[in-house]
Amino acid sequence: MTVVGTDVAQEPETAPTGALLEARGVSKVFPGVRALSNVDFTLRGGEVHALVGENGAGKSTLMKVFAGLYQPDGGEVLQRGKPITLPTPLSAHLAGISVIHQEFFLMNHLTVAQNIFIGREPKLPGGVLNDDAALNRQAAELLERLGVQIDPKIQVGRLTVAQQQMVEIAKALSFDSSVLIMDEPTAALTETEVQTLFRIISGFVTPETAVVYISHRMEEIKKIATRVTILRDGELVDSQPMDDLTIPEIIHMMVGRKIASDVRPEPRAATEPVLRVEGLSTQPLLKDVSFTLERGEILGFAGLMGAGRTETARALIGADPTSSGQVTMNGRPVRISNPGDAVRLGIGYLSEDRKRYGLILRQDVAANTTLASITSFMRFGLLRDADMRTSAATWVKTLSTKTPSVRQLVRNLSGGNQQKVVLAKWLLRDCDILIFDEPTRGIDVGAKQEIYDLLDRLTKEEGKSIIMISSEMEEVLRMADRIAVMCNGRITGVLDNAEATQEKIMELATQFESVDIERQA
Amino acid sequence: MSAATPSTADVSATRFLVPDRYKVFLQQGMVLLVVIVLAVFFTIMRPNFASWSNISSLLLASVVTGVQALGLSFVIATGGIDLTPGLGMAATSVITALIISTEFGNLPIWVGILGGLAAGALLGLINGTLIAYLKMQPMIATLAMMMVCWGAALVLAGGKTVSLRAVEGYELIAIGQVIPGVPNGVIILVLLAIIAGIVMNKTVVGRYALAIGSNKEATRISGVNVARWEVLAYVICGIFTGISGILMSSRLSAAQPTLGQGYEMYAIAAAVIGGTSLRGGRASIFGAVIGAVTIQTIFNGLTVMGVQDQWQKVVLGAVVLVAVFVDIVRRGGKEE
Amino acid sequence: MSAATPSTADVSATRFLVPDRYKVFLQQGMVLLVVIVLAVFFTIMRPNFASWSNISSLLLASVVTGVQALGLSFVIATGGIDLTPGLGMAATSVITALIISTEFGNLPIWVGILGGLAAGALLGLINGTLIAYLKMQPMIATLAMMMVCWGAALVLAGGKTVSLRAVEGYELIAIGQVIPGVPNGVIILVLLAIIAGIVMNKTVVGRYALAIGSNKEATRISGVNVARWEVLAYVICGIFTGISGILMSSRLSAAQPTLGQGYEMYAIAAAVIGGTSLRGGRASIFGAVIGAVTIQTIFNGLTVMGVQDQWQKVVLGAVVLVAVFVDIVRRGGKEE
Amino acid sequence: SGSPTEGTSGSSGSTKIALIAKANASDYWTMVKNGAMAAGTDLGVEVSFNGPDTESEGDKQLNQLQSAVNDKPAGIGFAPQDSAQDGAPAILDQAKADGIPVVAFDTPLNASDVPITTVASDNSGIGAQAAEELAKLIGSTGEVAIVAHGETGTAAARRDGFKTWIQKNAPNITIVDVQNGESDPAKSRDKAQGILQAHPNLVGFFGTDDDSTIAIADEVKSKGMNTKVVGVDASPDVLTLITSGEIDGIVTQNPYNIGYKTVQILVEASKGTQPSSKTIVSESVWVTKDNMNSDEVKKVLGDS
Ligand SMILES: Nc1ncnc2c1ncn2[C@@H]1O[C@H](COP(=O)(O)OP(=O)(O)OP(=O)(O)O)[C@@H](O)[C@H]1O
Ligand SMILES: Nc1ncnc2c1ncn2[C@@H]1O[C@H](COP(=O)(O)OP(=O)(O)OP(=O)(O)O)[C@@H](O)[C@H]1O
Ligand SMILES: [Mg+2]
Ligand SMILES: [Mg+2]
Repeated sequence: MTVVGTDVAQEPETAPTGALLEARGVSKVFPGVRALSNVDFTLRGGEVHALVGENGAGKSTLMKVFAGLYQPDGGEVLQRGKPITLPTPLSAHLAGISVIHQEFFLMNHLTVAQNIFIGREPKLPGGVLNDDAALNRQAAELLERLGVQIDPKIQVGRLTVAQQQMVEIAKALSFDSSVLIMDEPTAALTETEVQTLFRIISGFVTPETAVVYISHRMEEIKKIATRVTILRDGELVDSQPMDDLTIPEIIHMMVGRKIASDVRPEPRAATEPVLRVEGLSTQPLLKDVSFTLERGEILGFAGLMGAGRTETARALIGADPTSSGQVTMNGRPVRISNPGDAVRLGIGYLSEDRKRYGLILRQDVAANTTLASITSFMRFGLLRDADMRTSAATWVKTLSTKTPSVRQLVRNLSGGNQQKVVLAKWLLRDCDILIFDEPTRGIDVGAKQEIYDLLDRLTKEEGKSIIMISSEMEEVLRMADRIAVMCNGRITGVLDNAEATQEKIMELATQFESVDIERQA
Repeated sequence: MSAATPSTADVSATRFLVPDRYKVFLQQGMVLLVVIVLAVFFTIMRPNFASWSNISSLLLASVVTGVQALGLSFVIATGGIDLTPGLGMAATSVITALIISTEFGNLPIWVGILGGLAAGALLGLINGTLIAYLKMQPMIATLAMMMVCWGAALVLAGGKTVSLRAVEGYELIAIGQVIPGVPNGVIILVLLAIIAGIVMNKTVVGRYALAIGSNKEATRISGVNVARWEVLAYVICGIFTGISGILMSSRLSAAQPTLGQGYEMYAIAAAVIGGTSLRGGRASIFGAVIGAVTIQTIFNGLTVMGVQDQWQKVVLGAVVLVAVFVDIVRRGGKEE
Repeated sequence: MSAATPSTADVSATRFLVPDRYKVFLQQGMVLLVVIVLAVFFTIMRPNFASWSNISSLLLASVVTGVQALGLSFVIATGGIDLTPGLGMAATSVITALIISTEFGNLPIWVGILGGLAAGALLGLINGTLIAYLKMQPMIATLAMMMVCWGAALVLAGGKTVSLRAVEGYELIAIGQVIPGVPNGVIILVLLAIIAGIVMNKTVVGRYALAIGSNKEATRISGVNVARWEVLAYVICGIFTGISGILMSSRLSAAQPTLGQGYEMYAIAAAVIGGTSLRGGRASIFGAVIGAVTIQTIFNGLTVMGVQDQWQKVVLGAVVLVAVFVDIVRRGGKEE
Repeated sequence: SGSPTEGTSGSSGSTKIALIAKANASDYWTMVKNGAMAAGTDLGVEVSFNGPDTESEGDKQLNQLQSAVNDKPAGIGFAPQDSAQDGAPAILDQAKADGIPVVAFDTPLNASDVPITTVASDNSGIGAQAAEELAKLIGSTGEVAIVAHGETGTAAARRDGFKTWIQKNAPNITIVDVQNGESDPAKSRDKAQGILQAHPNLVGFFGTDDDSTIAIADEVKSKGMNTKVVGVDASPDVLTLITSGEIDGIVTQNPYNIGYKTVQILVEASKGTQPSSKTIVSESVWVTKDNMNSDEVKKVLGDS
């Protein structure tokens, strides 16, 4: 393909030492997938370098080459002009490269301090015994410097996802690295934490250091990055100073087409409620959550991280025990005590954490797609595998899932395509009520648009009702007919799309923020 | 497409050279090859080895381990483990024996068979309940139940062997020959393997067991009543334990309350040699049978060669290691 | 940032109502309580139970299982399992015995001790290499090695017991009394527990073992040479196996090549009763010792009461179940 | 066991006799126990009988022995497991110090002079006796084999007694294989089968206990061979197979008598009467189809 713009590798080197980190003609092949082909990438001192591309474009793969996790099949990696090899993660650390991976790599049973300094424990005189006092002190200092309030002695498994992400960031910064690579660091963060992160990034960058920043959130990139490199299908499209490109241009290069933004759903007439939830409470978070969902409606759930949206969904489908609450479907009260009940009643839940709650990574696309509807493929008690594969293939086509076949193991798909498999599972089950929890988390702009179209089609044409939980406000405003806003386990308001603005949502989402509720036992 | 380079670095995203759905067959092929090589070797050393009478007794000797390995496959598929097949067999065989023994129950054989199966199912139900509902770790729950079975067998039998010589026809279950030259026990094993294969691969029982073993939470969220299907896997395993008890006591014409200690290890080894992963999510019914036959081929061949018992254990240990290792190498050094 | 709220839904990201660093102590407290209740019960039934001579022999009887459970804690912390302590003990004790026996090596006792420890370390090294480098599943690799040990012990000893009666002073290692009334074996167990506690909690050995058991990938990505530390955990376990062999042969003044079968189960039970999670990432050294003492209290108390061995097994099984269950209930129905 | 009799400690006050056997289960030990209990009833003492579940748990047996000593009964009978052999003397020294008489039964305890006597069969002699009888049955020529029920202890003694007798007295008999059936009837069958397979000309086969003898007989029958089968120890199934001719004969000990005698000697010793000799050999008897119904044999078999 033709490479648009200047070829970065040909550019004269400005710093005498050469680029901080450079990939030249790097290729990486996985069975059936060419993840990177002949990619050049140059990171200079002082940059915040955004790396963008659709799901499966090869961003994470390139970074894993820098992290010493993957060995390239072709090409070389250079540091300050000299070729280097990175056979292990340790060698990357030693080369001054720190990586915050897309997936968390934390030891849940160890404390925050132990996690941050694993492999570099301070020792008591004699060099045999650990100096845990010093360890905790150093960790406390580091977290303090970053403006993060986490007790270094607490077990990481007890932290929220956002806190865990901050621990990852602290750990990466605790190395005296010159290169900091962040693979979608904000996917689990709220606005305030994103601000903290940006402050940390600005403080980190000096002429001798640089950051690689991967994200699907364009506003963030516009705000923080000084340079942007775009990948598509494992190939380099372009690399430019941020100021020379507009977001639509970047998106265009990522997907090769234009994407509309700033749309709002058409106002719709009220219909009969299919689901009514009253006084749903759980120990210890949810308090008296009540709402209704109308047929053919998309009900958005907005709120900050930890507001209780996921917990509402999980309590509703019976995945977690509730302390009180009444659910009515189509006017009849129903009892949902486990997810099986929910599925039977036609409620499907797409978890925000698809790897843990959505997919069977070790099984193939067909098995995952049919998991919730397996009994409909039975004849005389026996399953018909051919039928299962056929209908899975239909959904692969409908959702344009990128997979070589329905027999591909799901773990070999990229994040966005995995999301589509979960979606296919519930669409095949033909649920009337679908709960989408962060349906576009980690999904690129192109795929997002497809999912939006799909949600519209499901409600408008098929009369399905959708609860859409999302942390991206534009997305909620773009899709939801009504928006329920949560804060600290309560619904603080329900807005009609027409009256909703980002400001109003934010106001409701922070309504209880001043009240400091200590929920520790 | 160029060949993939297995990177030793990557673990979470595992990829293989062989499409995954053929892997299990490959493992079985490998094991079958090992059995054949062993058999050829033994035959060269002692031509007697290849006589039909020896092969049929070798197969008969594999039956108990084979049956237990079949049941275990379901539990292992869910990512669990069951240590009760060995001493559970002791307990269920004693129960069967007490029911039919002329000295005690003196009831018809079929009542004893039902009793043994029911006892096995009950054992599995307890195991499954402890694990699926009371959330105990499978290894520790079944370890405890193993001790309970052990004690129970001894208590029930009064510490003595229950003789079944006087129960006419009981020994025919295992050693009779409906097909001349083939002991019934072998035929029963084959039939059970077919049934287990269908249940594992063609019904929701197996499908759910494998799903649970791969990702229990995702399976639950998909509306599957995970606990119930998990219990069922243990119940199936328990029933197979009961069957193994019937076959064992039929073969010996007696039920011995201490006989079975350590047998679970052979059953686990058989399942693993045959390609079932202890991590769950994968199972091979055919492999379990082949695994049991492999173990018995080693024991029998070495006995025929006059090799002493202690060396036989060393050889079996080495064969298990080699089988697992070859499998790992073939998959490109991957853990799973 | 607001405080974390424990959600009952979550499984892998574990949060509890009790601060984590106290949880292990709670489990141990619970077990200690069980031991005390049992002891009071036994004393009421048979005042003899509380005599010092009985208690000291009870403690001496816990030593072998206690030592093995200490070593196992390191392996279990990494999320692995080791089935070789039982028959590995048989093999290493035979090696020690052959070295010092007047009939064979006739070398000084300390040479035999070193030989036993070296044999244990070698066993651990093999186990660890199979698991960490050749990527075998711990259960199957150590199952195979268990059989190898079994055979090796029999082969080495020529199938016979190696008597050490003639080796002067050897029995003092376990049953001598440097502190009057307290057998040396008990003192050795206490010292080993202190050392193991320091290694587990105060050195990187334990820290990395727990990290590996908690999340191996994450530990690796943090730059820790996971395989090497994993091997070390198995080597430590092997050394403790060697120590248990020395203590056992000293106590018996003999090494018996088949003695040890099933002992790994007691060691695993002891570790688990004491609060070590078989899922890895958590270990309790103190708990391992308490677990071993609990098991022996049950056996001893029931023996003193004249209860037959078979019932003792049932009771032990039940106690393990109750201990684990109480622990689970206290944690609010969580699996781990 | 009976209810605990709490009372003054020390041998003089207690009327309790504690027997620690090699195992508490199996037909053989049950017969020993029956004999011991009968003696208890006859002599008016309380007898407790304990032992591990299997015969290869030496340290457990030591724990039981230790408990018995701590309990200070009027007398202790002890049948040492092989692996408990060398650990027991230290514990028995304590019994001696407390003035508790000790009798070894079934198996002698090496390396301790605490037991005042040993009531046992001569296992090596039993092996030799079986060899002699088998030699007679096969005309002192041909191939024979052994399935032993273990590698140590009684199994080894009988196995070696058999071997030694053949080597010394029957030059035309070759022992072609010796395998260990591990006291596991299924494994014993597999071993017997393998041996018969490898040696189709086998004329004689020896099993060192009841399980291995039954296993041999079953395999010989299923192969349709006419190998002569001899063994040791009577159990109901063994007797059935003797009747049906599948087992040609066995050497049996007198377990009932061993149990009875042990208790009897202990009771006498607690009253101050020492036994006449350091070893009391319990007679063993060759049982065949022809003599099994004779009164003499019936008495030994403990048949009522
Ligand atoms: N371990 C693997 N095995 C097989 N294929 C893989 C593996 N890792 C990545 N791939 C494939 O390589 C391609 C690039 O994946 P990569 O994770 O780099 O994408 P990405 O740009 O990070 O996407 P996303 O935005 O969804 O995270 C994808 O098609 C993916 O399916
Ligand atoms: N899996 C979990 N691990 C840790 N904490 C959790 C988990 N689930 C819920 N919580 C806690 O419960 C609270 C509500 O979380 P919930 O996930 O319901 O919020 P949310 O509004 O869906 O936010 P988000 O999904 O963006 O995190 C949070 O404070 C969080 O700490
Ligand atoms: Mg990525
Ligand atoms: Mg959420």
